[in-house]
Amino acid sequence: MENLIALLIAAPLLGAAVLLVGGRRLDAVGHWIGTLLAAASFVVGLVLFAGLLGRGTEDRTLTQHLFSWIPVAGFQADVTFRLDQLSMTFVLLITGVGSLIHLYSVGYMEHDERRRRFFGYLNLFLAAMLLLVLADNYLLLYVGWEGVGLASYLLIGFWQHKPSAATAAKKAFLVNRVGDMGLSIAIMLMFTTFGTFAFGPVLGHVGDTSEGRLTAIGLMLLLAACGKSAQVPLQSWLGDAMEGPTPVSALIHAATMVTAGVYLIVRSGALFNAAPDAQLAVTVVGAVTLLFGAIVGCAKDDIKKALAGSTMSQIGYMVLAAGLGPVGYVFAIMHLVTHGFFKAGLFLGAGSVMHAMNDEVDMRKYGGLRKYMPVTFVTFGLGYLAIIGFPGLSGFFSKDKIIEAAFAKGGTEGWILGGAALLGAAITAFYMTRVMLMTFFGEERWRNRPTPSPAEPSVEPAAEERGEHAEPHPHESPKVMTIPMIVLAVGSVFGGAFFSLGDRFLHWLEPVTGHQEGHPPVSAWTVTAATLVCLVLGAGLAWAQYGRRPVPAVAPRGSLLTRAARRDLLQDDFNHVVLVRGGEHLTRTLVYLDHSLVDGVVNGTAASVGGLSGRLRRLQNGFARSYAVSMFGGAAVLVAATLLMRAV
Amino acid sequence: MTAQHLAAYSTSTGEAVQFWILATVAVLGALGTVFLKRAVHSALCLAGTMIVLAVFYLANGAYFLGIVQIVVYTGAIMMLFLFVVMLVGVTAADSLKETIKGQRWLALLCGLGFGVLLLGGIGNASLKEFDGLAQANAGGNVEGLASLLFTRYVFAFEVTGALLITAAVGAMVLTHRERTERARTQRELAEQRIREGTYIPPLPAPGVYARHNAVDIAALLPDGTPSELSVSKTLRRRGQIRDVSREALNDLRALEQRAVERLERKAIEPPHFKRAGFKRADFKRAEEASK
Amino acid sequence: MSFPLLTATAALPAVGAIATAAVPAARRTAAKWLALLFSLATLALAVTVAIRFDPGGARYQLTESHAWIKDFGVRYELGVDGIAVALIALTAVLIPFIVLAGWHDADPLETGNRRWRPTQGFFALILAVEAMVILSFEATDVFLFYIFFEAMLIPMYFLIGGFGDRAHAHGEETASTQRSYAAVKFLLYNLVGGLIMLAAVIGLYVVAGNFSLQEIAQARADGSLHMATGTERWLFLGFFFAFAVKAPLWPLHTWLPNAMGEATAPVAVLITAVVDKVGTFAMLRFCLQLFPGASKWATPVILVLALISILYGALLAVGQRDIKRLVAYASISHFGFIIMGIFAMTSQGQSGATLYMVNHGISTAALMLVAGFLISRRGSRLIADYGGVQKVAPVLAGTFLIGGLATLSLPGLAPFVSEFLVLVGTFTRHPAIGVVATFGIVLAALYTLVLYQRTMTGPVKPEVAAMPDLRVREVAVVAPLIVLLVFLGVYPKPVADIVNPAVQQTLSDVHKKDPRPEVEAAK
Amino acid sequence: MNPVNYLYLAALLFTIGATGVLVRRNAIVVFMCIELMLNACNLAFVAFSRMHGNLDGQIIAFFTMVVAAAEVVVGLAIIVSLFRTRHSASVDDASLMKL
Repeated sequence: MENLIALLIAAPLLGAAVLLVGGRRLDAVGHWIGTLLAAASFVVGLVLFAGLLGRGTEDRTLTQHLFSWIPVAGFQADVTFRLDQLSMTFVLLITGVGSLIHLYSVGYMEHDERRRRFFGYLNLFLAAMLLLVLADNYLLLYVGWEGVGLASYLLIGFWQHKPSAATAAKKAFLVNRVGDMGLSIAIMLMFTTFGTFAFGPVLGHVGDTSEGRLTAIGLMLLLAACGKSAQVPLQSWLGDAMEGPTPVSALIHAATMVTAGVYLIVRSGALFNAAPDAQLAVTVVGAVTLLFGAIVGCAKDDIKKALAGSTMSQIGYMVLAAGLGPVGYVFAIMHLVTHGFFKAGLFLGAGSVMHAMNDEVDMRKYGGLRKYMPVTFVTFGLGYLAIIGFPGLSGFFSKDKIIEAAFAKGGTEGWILGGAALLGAAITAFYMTRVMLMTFFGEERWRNRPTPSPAEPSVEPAAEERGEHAEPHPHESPKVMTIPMIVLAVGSVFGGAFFSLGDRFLHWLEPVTGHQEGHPPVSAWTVTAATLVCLVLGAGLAWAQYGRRPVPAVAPRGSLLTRAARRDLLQDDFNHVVLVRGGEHLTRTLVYLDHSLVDGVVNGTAASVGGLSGRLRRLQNGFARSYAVSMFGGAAVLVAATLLMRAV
Repeated sequence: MTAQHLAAYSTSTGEAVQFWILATVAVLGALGTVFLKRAVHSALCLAGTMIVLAVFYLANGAYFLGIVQIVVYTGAIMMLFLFVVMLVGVTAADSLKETIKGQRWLALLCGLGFGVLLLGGIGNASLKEFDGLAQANAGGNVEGLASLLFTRYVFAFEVTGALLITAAVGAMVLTHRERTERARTQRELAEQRIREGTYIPPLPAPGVYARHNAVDIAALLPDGTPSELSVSKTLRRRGQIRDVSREALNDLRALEQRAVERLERKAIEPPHFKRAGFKRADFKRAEEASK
Repeated sequence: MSFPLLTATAALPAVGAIATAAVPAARRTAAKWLALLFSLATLALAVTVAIRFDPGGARYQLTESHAWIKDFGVRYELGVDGIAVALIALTAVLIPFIVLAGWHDADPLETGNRRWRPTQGFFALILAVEAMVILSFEATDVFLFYIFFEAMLIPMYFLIGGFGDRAHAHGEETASTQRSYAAVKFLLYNLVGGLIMLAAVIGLYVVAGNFSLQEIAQARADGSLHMATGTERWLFLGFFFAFAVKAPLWPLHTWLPNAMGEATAPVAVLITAVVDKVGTFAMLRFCLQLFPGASKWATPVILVLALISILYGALLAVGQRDIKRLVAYASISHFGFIIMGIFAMTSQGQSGATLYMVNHGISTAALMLVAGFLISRRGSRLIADYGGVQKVAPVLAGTFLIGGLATLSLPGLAPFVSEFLVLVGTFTRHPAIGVVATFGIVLAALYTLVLYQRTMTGPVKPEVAAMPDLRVREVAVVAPLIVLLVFLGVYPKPVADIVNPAVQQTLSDVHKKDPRPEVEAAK
Repeated sequence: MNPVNYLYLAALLFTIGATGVLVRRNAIVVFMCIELMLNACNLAFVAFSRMHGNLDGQIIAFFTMVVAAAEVVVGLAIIVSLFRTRHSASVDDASLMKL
């Protein structure tokens, strides 16, 4: 059965190769090849899952050694896959949601002439992501890690002719590279510490080394996670990444790739457990990001960017949970999975809305759409209820556990973290209700629109072709798009309950991540009640602001916080001023110095030699008599020298 | 003791007197060679020095060389020099004005330094003992030379012969101008001149329009400028044209001056003579236009 | 005596050079095919060398030795170790692509010029460079090495100075001035390096009494040849200076951007991917083996210079406006990695550096040749003159992106393996330097992606709207390189297996052992 | 009188000749000065011949004369042809040997 693992990756990889190398001949069937291979991978995943279930709880780790990759003295990197419960969970999430989104894209990208390539990139992403979660050592994980970065780069910049998309793609890759630097340093540290970087030996010998080293490794891994999972301070790329086609946002920037950081931390759980300082840093990053993302999400009028802020915030929850140690690992993953369902569903819903609204993304130009696109409304609504943690739906189970675990941290830290998580829940309810109300309720602000809004550039390129000035005619999306949304909505509704009842998910994952029951200072019911109160408060506030009053079509100036939040809390401006501008000045100075100083010394030497020979050349005036004088003088000197030698 | 023997190892008073007198002559001749303006004078001075040296050779027992010096050097080579000097132009006096900056001072400095060093060097060397040539010249100077020349130095001798031949051929190659085509007849030349049309009429005769009847004086054109065409090419190249174009005007001016002085009256202001406005080129152009 | 395989490998391109040069003026195309044929035959011989080479066998294999200049003990001594085999293979692999990529670079400007001979010259010079480079990889006699090390400057000089981009933004006259400036700069820089090396070579002879690398290294190892510390250091510096110019190491790098900018793309590849490798190769073979003590003495300074090269080259690449100069500065950054790997004195570092030489050759060739195809279409080297090429020439843009991704060491492509090995190798001994060098990977992403974004994406500029996509010949150049990049990225083991034993021996020459990990976890 | 005086004289003449070569511009005069130098050498050779009591010095002087003759022949031919083309016998006019 181990031999099937490689097949998981091989199927989408084959798809990517065929679609990208195949050329125009495959334009007609390319999308179906891509979807089929993604689905094939999912089927293989199901077979493996069934196989794992058939084994004993402690015997559910399969490894497949393919070949020796980089063998240099003590440095032995192998291409080995490891399938355990944690990877299995991810495999199913990735291939499952991935297949659905492939299917959705068939409809969504129907009019794009480069659809074949889009599916090639999607398949490439699946392969890289599967490699990431199936790798048996950190270096191979690194390959997948950068591979998904590449796929993300290609997909964000899929509409390359738009400078904004190209810039966003570049930014995403660069910011991710900073995180990757952390991962590579972590691997180097592991190598110097343990002499290897395979999961087994590294995590098994954590106890043999000093806590300082482990903290260093942990912090570097955290840096990597921050990059990939858009956590503060490397979160700035995620908002811009929404330039990509919506299915990409759903799959990569909501459901799977951005959660890789959480995977990394949970996978390295043993290491973090032994390095409490690193763990604390993880929780702090998670808590800060969950608030940061939530605040940003409240201020955005662009539906995708609002959802991106939400993604950031939800991943903040997961990171927070992962930072709590064995108390939180399982819940982090559980939230990751449920989030995969409902966030992907929300994004697909948003895509459906945009599809209907001539690719308008500004929610202030939506309104009252529930009548026109019922399926989208229902699925989106279920996703909404799931994310805010409506009792009984997925988000309720997973998020509640995280908040409990945060309180269970104990001491002041516990109160602060738990408080932040609670506050986050309230803000989540607020901004999600805001999105819901602005999109599906209220008056139909898209009617009789005189001019297109200059504020937000439209995302989809087809907008100009289809004529943006025309009044949109909202309509339900085709079946190929609604079916994935329905499936995901079902997952959002029942996933949490299915996992939580009888602690199914806990028992499934525990052998890998370990688990430890948290004991919050207050009872679990109190926490749940507090969460629900926050939820009601947040949703009520949103209703008060956006439900009862008409939404202005042009955004009001807003408070200082709102304005800052619209600009991603000024983090981008900071980056721009310090890194971009500073970097520009630095390179310009260096270019100048290279020319004037380094090259100048060389050219100066050459010039001085040239000048000297120019002077000397004047002696060569062409007059034979002049040369004769030098000869004669030379002879005189020779005579003098001879005489002197004799005298001495 | 023969004179031969005497010359070999010691110097008689006669030789001393001869040396001091002739050495002075030689040095003067050498200085003359260097510093006299005209090449002919230089050549004559050099010939004098060479003859003096010939005498010294004889006094030093090199009888063969002494004679060769007179016959070959002074007689042949110096005559060659004179010949070339004549060919190039006897009267062309060399300006002694230095054109290269610092050349003269450097040359004199180097010469002085070198001379002092050389003299000092000789003075330093212990050259008191003279073996004399009595023994070497015993069988006769010429015989002695010959026996050396055809034994020890025979190879050098042969090579020198080759060198001389090469030099002769070289001189021929350098100076000889191969005439590769038949010389053009006068008729052909005339036709060519007409065809080119640059200057058809015969060249003006020198001094024809002037009051000076001499070959080295350029004829004056109607505007008073000299026509260099009227002077022989050779003279022109040597720069030996006498320019008298201003003379008439000067004479006129002098005459008027005298008239003013004598008659104490104001001369009629002569019209300002504008040379610039009426150059030879213009004249030529007018000439062509009239054709 | 067995067949002199090494001599044959080097002689074949030399013969090819002569044969190509002798082709009559009117038969230009025949000359091109002849050159291609000879380069492919050389590749076949190089593959034979690689196959015949036994990684587990003696250090130097396929050796040949003949007396040459008896009075000075100069011998014609050839032999290859694993490092040399890898680099000979690289050279032999790249030359056919360079020939193919430069197929039209030396054509006459006006068609029908029957007396145009530079075409023959261009290909003959390329083959001549190949012969000399291969010989300098093979030579185990210091003097013999020196001769070819220097002699390859001559054909390179003519290749840089004589052949430039066809169309130039600033007009042909400026281009020609710039070109001769670049060629002279290249020549002078390398000559100065070579001169200093010559002094060191003579010094070595004075000290050691012969030129044989193996004998001297042996004598150094068993202590029978003692060098005073000062002498050894001076000799080391003499050798190292020449190699650092060739490599090039900051601050001796300024000739490279000029040379690569002005030369045609295939020649630029020849410079950076093939010729410059002799410098880094020689550091490994000569500096470390002959002067182990001095190498260790100089390590801190060299590592810092290499680190500066990495960051400096990358930062300058970001600031370039000219595509080819950008690639040149990127190469400087990569050479920094190679030198850092060599002087990290660990197996990972040196194996990584050797692999890096191979991989950098292939990746730069891919990137530069595609850039050359791009430039030949538009007639400008300025990045600002391009935009939106992706839309009109997707294959060109795609291959360019892959070349760029290889340059930024994306995992899965060959350069990643070597870059990571170098970083790990450095990190195990000098953690601080390793960490700072890691910034290089961020900067590499920056300059590559900025280049790609500005040239390939965005709205289509009117000047590039009619740009044709890659032709069959061009695809035939790029596709195999990309396949190689992917193959060596996924399965570098064959090359690593050849290189590793040689690296171990080099390490034992300098009496260095890999640092042990803190925890012997794997054992 | 000591015959060494001949050497002094030779040195003096040589120096004068050399200075002449440097100072004069007329190629013919320059040549004459060279002849003067050669003659000065010859005088020294003859004096040395007497000093050492053998005839080798005279042989050398003899060869010098032959070489001088050859040199004069070629040299004058050069001067003549130079004069033909440049209409000048000044050595400074033949100053094309510079950049």
